[in-house]
Amino acid sequence: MLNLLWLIPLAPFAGFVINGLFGKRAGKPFVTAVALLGSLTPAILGTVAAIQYRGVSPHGERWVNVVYDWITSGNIGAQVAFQLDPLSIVMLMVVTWVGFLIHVYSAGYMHDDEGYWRYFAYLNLFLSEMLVLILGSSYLLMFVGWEGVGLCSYLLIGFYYKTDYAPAAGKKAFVVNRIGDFGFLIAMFLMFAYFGSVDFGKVSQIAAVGGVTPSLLTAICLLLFLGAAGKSAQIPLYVWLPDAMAGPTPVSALIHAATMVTAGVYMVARSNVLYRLAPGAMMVVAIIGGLTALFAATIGIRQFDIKKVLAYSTVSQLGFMFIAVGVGAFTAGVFHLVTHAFFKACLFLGSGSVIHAMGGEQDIRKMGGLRDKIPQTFRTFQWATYAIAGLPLAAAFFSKDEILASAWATPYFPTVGKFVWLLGTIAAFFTALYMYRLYYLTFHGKFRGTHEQEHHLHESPPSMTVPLWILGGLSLVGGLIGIPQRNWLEGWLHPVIPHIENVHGLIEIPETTEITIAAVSTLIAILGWWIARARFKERQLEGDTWLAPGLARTLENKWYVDEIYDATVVRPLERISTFLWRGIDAVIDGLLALLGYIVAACGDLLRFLQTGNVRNYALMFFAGVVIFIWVLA
Amino acid sequence: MTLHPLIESGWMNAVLPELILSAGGMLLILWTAFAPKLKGTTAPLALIVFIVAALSENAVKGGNFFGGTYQISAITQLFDITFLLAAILATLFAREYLEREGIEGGEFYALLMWGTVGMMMMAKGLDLLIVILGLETLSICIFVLVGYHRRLPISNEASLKYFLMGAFATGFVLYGTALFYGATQSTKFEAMTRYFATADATNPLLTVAFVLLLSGLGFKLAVAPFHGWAPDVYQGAPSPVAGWLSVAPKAATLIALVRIFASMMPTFHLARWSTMVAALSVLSMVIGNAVAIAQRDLKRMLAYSGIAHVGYMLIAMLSVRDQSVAAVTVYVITYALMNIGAFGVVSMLAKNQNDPQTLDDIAGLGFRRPFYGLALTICMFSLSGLPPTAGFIAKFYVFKTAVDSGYTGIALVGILTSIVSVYYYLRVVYYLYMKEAPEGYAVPVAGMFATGALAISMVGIFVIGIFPTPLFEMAGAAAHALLP
Amino acid sequence: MIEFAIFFFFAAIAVIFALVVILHRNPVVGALSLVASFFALAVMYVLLDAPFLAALQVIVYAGAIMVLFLFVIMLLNLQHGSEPATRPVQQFLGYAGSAFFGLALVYYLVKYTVLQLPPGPFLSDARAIGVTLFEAYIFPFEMVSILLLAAIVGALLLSGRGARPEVAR
Amino acid sequence: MSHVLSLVLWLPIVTAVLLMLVPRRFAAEIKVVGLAAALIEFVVSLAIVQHFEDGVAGMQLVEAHPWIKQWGITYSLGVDGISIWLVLLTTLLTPIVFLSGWNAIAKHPKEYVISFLIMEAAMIGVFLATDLLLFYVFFELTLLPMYLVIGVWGGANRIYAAIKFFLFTIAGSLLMLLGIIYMAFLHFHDSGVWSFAVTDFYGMHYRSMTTEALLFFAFSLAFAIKVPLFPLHTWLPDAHVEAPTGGSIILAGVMLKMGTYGFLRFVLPFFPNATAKYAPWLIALSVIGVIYGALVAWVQPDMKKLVAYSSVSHLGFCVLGIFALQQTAIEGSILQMVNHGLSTGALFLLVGVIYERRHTRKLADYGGLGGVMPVYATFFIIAVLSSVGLPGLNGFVGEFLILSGSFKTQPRATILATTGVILAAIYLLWLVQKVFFGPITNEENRHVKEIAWNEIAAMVPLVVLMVWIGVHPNTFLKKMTPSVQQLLTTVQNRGGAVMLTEKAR
Amino acid sequence: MIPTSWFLILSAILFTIGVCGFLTRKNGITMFMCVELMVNAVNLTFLAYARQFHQLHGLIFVFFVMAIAAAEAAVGLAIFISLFHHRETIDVDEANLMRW
Repeated sequence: MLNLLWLIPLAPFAGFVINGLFGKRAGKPFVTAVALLGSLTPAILGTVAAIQYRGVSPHGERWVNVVYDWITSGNIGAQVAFQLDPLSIVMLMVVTWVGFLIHVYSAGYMHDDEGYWRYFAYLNLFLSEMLVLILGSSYLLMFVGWEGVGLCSYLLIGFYYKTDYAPAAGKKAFVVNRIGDFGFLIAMFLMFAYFGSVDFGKVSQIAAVGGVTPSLLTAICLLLFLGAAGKSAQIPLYVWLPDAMAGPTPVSALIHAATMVTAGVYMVARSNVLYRLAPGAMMVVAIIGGLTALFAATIGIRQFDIKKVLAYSTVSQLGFMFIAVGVGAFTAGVFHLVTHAFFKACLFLGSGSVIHAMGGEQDIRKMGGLRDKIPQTFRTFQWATYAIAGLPLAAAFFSKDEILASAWATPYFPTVGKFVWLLGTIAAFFTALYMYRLYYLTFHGKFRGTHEQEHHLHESPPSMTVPLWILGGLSLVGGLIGIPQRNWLEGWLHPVIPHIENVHGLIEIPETTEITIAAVSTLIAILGWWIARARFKERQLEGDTWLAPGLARTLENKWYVDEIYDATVVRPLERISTFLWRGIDAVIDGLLALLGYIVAACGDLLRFLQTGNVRNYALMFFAGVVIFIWVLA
Repeated sequence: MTLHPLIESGWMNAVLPELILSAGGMLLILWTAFAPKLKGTTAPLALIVFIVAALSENAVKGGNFFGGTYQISAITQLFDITFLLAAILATLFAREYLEREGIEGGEFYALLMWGTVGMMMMAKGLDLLIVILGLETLSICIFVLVGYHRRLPISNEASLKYFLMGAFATGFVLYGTALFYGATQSTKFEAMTRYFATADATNPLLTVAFVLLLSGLGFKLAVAPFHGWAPDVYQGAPSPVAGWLSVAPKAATLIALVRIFASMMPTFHLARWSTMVAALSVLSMVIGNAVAIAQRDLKRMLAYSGIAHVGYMLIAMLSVRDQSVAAVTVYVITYALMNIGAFGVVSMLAKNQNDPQTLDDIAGLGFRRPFYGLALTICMFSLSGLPPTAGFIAKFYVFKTAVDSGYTGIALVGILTSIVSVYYYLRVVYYLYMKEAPEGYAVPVAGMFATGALAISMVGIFVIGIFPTPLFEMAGAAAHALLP
Repeated sequence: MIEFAIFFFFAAIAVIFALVVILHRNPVVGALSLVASFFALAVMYVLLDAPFLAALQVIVYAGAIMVLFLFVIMLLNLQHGSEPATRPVQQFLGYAGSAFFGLALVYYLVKYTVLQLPPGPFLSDARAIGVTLFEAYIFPFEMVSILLLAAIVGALLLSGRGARPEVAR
Repeated sequence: MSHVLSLVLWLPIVTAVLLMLVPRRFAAEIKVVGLAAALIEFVVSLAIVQHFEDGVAGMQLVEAHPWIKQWGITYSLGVDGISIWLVLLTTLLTPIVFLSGWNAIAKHPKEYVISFLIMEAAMIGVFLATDLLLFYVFFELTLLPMYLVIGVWGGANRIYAAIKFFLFTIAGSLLMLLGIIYMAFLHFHDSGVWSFAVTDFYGMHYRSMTTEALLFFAFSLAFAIKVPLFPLHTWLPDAHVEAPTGGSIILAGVMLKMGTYGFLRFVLPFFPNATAKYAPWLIALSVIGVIYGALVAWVQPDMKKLVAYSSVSHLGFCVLGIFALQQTAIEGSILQMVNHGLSTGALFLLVGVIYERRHTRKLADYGGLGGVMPVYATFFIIAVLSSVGLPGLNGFVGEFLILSGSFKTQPRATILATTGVILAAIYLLWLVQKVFFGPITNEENRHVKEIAWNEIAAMVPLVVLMVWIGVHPNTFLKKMTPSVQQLLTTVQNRGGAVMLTEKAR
Repeated sequence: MIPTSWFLILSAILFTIGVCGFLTRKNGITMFMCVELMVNAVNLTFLAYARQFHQLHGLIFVFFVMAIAAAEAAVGLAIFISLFHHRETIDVDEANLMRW
């Protein structure tokens, strides 16, 4: 199997091709079959490969399966080659299995959509690209998947292409991502120019032995992070993610919560060697992460669209992950990535189920009291909320806690670390607050929607609830893979973070700090929960009047960031372009036209020498003679 | 009877073509006089005469005759052929034109023949006397041919203008000659060569003489600023005549000029006379091309383009070397093919000849009469010097010669002006294919003769354009004969 | 020294009548004074030891050509009409240009051709000319026939019947 | 089989001449014959690939016969890694043109077919000629047919466009002609023999730097206009907008490449020092072109204009790659020439498809077509993605090679140019969104006919190649490598090296 | 004996007068007369030189020039006649159908 790694991405791609070509005529059962196969096969293959991998490299050396030479030109050599190592295996498991679950869920959720075949084709394509991303053995191949998933997210966000907001959102997503990719590309150019390769192994090797200057490394890391910020929705490029909710809910769950958006984190973790050699870059990452976490969380407390809340929470959680990788706790970052995949997927699918029940309604102001209408959804949602809020013993309790602890204890930049910890902690408080606000407004109180909505309410089919249960369960117990001090995940990922002379490896957190930090963040979380409970459980919407109206409006409008971007970037650019077209081009053409006109005018004037009067001709003749005599003689 | 030793034996077949043409002309006059009913047959007869004359070139053997005043050599024969080619094309077009206009008559062809004789004398004369005599013979014929369409006011006006200017110019030519005679004590080229080998280049009288002579001949070349007559005359003259007029006399004059320039080395350069030639060529290129843009009347446009083309030919003349002679030769032959072709198509437009034949008259012709369209298009592209037509080869040769002899600057002017020229040549193609045909008059289908003529020029253009080597060899040999 | 007197006298006549030609508005007067000028020139030819050409000058020019002129003038009866004045610009440029031209010419002639006449008489009687003409210049001489023939044909063609345009009248 | 090049060159001309003799009432037959000829031509041109030896740097399948002995001008053809794919591109696009215009061209089909066949031959000649004058002849010969195609079968404002196109190009190429003559003259002075063989001018010695610089500009101008490079690009949008679909396909697909090809084949090796000296300027222009074209494309209300300006942007990449004077970059830009031919050709083809159905190219008139003509939409989006440079499709490989290559010698310029990648996404996705997505605003769009068989037939090969180049570019790259290496050594042996060494690292 | 240059000067003057007349007169026939004047001036020059060099060549040249002049006169006057037929005048300024 290990030499057939390329089958893993290929399987879903096959699914995409088949569904894409024949899906429309073939009918739903066929499409479903193909799609589920296309997502289950890589899951199974991946698992098999993982098991075999343990056999071949017990100490976690990377296993590379070269397929063929892709681009060979000058001193640029790029292969299509897939690799396995602990990190990619973790990702592989998450992506394939969560992906499979969401495929199952989608079969139910999208059942009545006329674009059913299209949807699954895209979804399979996404899966295969995502797998390329995480299995690729070089930055270039990673970039291939990177752009590929970008494309799929574009297609899936714009899935409801007949509306006018969905395609716009899709375009926004793609373009913003491209801005990130710009950084990624330049980083790769730098690598080719100075490392002569973009293979993960070679790059980190050369970097580790000090083959290049720190400043160059910093540059590369920052550029890579620009890419990551685009993909993983960090400040200043996060704006696309909330809009991306225009896509079908399962898509939001899979792409914009569980898998794709975490690619940035994966990439930073993957490049940990480079980052550790460039602490400056790490600091930037950490601070940006912290700010994002807090910023998004604040917005989250004043949103009414159920998916928007979750979207901002995703942004915020991604911020946490970047804090982790930023402060050097790469394993913690990956850990949170995993747990987040569980509970956020669960939350999204839950919201999907709610929306399904509400007949497409997403505004929580129309909901309320759904707990007994859709009990299963309610239960799983509750668990996930508990998890994300970071309440004791659930998934995020461990992961988030480890992040904050490492932020506090980071050896790279202690003081800044404390500051980042502060940001994170406040963000954690808000997280609990807005999640429970959402929870209470949705499931408690009494129903606020219209009558036919109330009449229409129903629990979702098993194809949707089963994944909910699984993910809900995981979000409760998922944290167990990373219990402090006897951290399995850390051990598993250890080989990915090689030892470098006088550069810090894994962060050692003293037990005491660990516990204190944990206590603090738990208290904070509980506080957040308590406040939410006090305000919203009974009073429901009235509870929402607690913020100063101005602040409330600002939060509701997401700090007007979109507007600011529009005014400072988009409009001016458009104006410049119009000027270039109407102005410069016109000038160029004008000048040339003028030239032509002058020539023609000269002709027109000279032609009046031709008076038709022969004596003038004679005069011209004679003038010629006289002048020549004058000049020459 | 005994002839004076100066009259070598064999002079008879030395001037065989001239004799044939002269006799043929008289024959035609008599034929029309005595058999006026058979006007239709005159053109074929004329053709036969021309062809016979052309064939007779084989019988001619080279050498100098009449006391070294008359040279027959490769170049004169090549030019004879050129003149005859021009005459033949003109005849072919004239046939249907004259028929349509109801002015057929042997005189027309007779005058063509005598004019050709005149040109031959210009090409072969080694004595200014003979050159001038030829020039005058030619002029007289042209006066008449231009005015041949007697009913037309413009035709008459054209001949008036040409006549007055011609006479005026003759005065200058003669006076220039006289002054040279004063200097060299002879009007033979060899004498001039001998004289100028040691002449004092600073003598302004010589310069004056040169200016007078060149301006007089420049009139025949229609080179700016001596070009005033050209557009009017071309417009007024019957189209076939205009075509012939725009080519043959220029060819004859050019070769005469080459001889003259050659005999004036090195004073030609020392006294900056070449500068005058350069100035003329630049002026012609600029004025010709610039004004042509402003023309809507095809014949006037072609007239100006003709002025410009002479400018190009003069570029080559700047350096009087065998190279440049060859270049000019090639250019002249090419020009004959493409310009007479163009005028020929114009002559096919059955329109009241007194009105200008404007661009609108050929609108949509390309699809209504594909053959004309194709022919005119090819001629235009050849005139604008685009490959793979002969025009390109010719221009290329000229520019190459110029660069080769250090006149890159003037070559640059040539290039720039030909960029301009492309515009108006292109405009013709645009009218041919991209304009809707006007309602009203119908363009007649070309008859056998015109078709033949057009075919000749098209084929010629492509053959020279694609396989120029043979022509180059001929021209090279000819040039060598002229300037050993 | 008498011939100097003759020279200046007839030179003056030639020039004066030439001026009359270009200044007098009546073509008949012009033609006649041209004849006079040509006579004067004929005298010059005699002074240049070319009696034969002097004779030709009188016969061909004064006799034939100018009569032809007069004939045409009469035929088209232009003798009364005196032409209107031309555009002053043309006028001025014409005078100025030719003045410059003439002055330059004369200046250079004076400056550069101070020639000593060779001794001995210059024999150029009809016989000598005839011999040369028919020996050295036989070919041009023959070709002149073509020239004249063309001229005749042309003249006939242009002025003959049918020249009248039906449109014009 | 050594005459394969001549065969490829003359087959279309012969066909065209024969077709001239066919009376035009046989319109249908003429179209069939034309298509057949073009297809055969393509098959024959495949023989070139088959006989092409990899790993050989110099010209292959060479043919040389004296043409104009007096001046040492020869009819000499040859193909190497630089030209081979462009030839193939030409032979591929011509049948596609015929297919796409199958029903569209109602007016004068005979002349249409003939023009395109002659054009094809001329373009092939441009890429095959190894004699400077022969090259020039073909270079100019392409003008007339294109002039007619634009002028006769073009849109409302076609005359203006056609004449503009012609004058721009001729202005450049005539100056180049003078340059050619002057070079030949210099060569004659050095060696005493007239020759126009391209190789004879490699590593030539010039009297002075000024001479070389002037000649450099004489040539560069011609090619810069053809490409077109920034300030000289204004003929392109007009020509494209007015040209019929087929014309646009060929114009964008092949003719623009004649410019970039000219830079590679002539300018670089002829004037190494001047190149080294002035490369920064041309690079600056090309970068400006990249960004400028993209920005202007973004605000175009007319689909064709949008694509046209996108060409300006894409060709900017090619020129950047060329003047980076770096193996990878040059290979990249050669590949990018092909890519652009495919993707932009496809885009023009597709724009033509709806234009033919709706007779408007205004973006505003469309919207929501995705639901009406899904197959069409799919093709369009694929073409767009390839043009955006999505990995896995051809565009990415080309751009990546160019940028990563030129980054080594021209970092700043490259970074600027890379922004073009972002902008490309902006304007092309904008196009897609406006045309295919959103609610159907315009009732006429409700019943637009789905893409027809001939158009699909025309599109499929393009798509296949897009994927092929994207997935396995080595097929194409490995044939170029030796030739490009040789080219670079020619350039660097003289002065060109200076810049490289100082820039790198 | 009278020095040649005097004749030359005289002929130059006459030639100039001829030119001047040609440029300043409108009457076609008068203009043509001026041309004749120029030609005669040329003849004078030829003869002067001929005597100077004791050559017959100059004389012969004059002889031919006379022939030429005669021929021109014949054709020219014919042209004037038909011009007159066309437009009742021989004022050449009137003859400007074709211009520009």
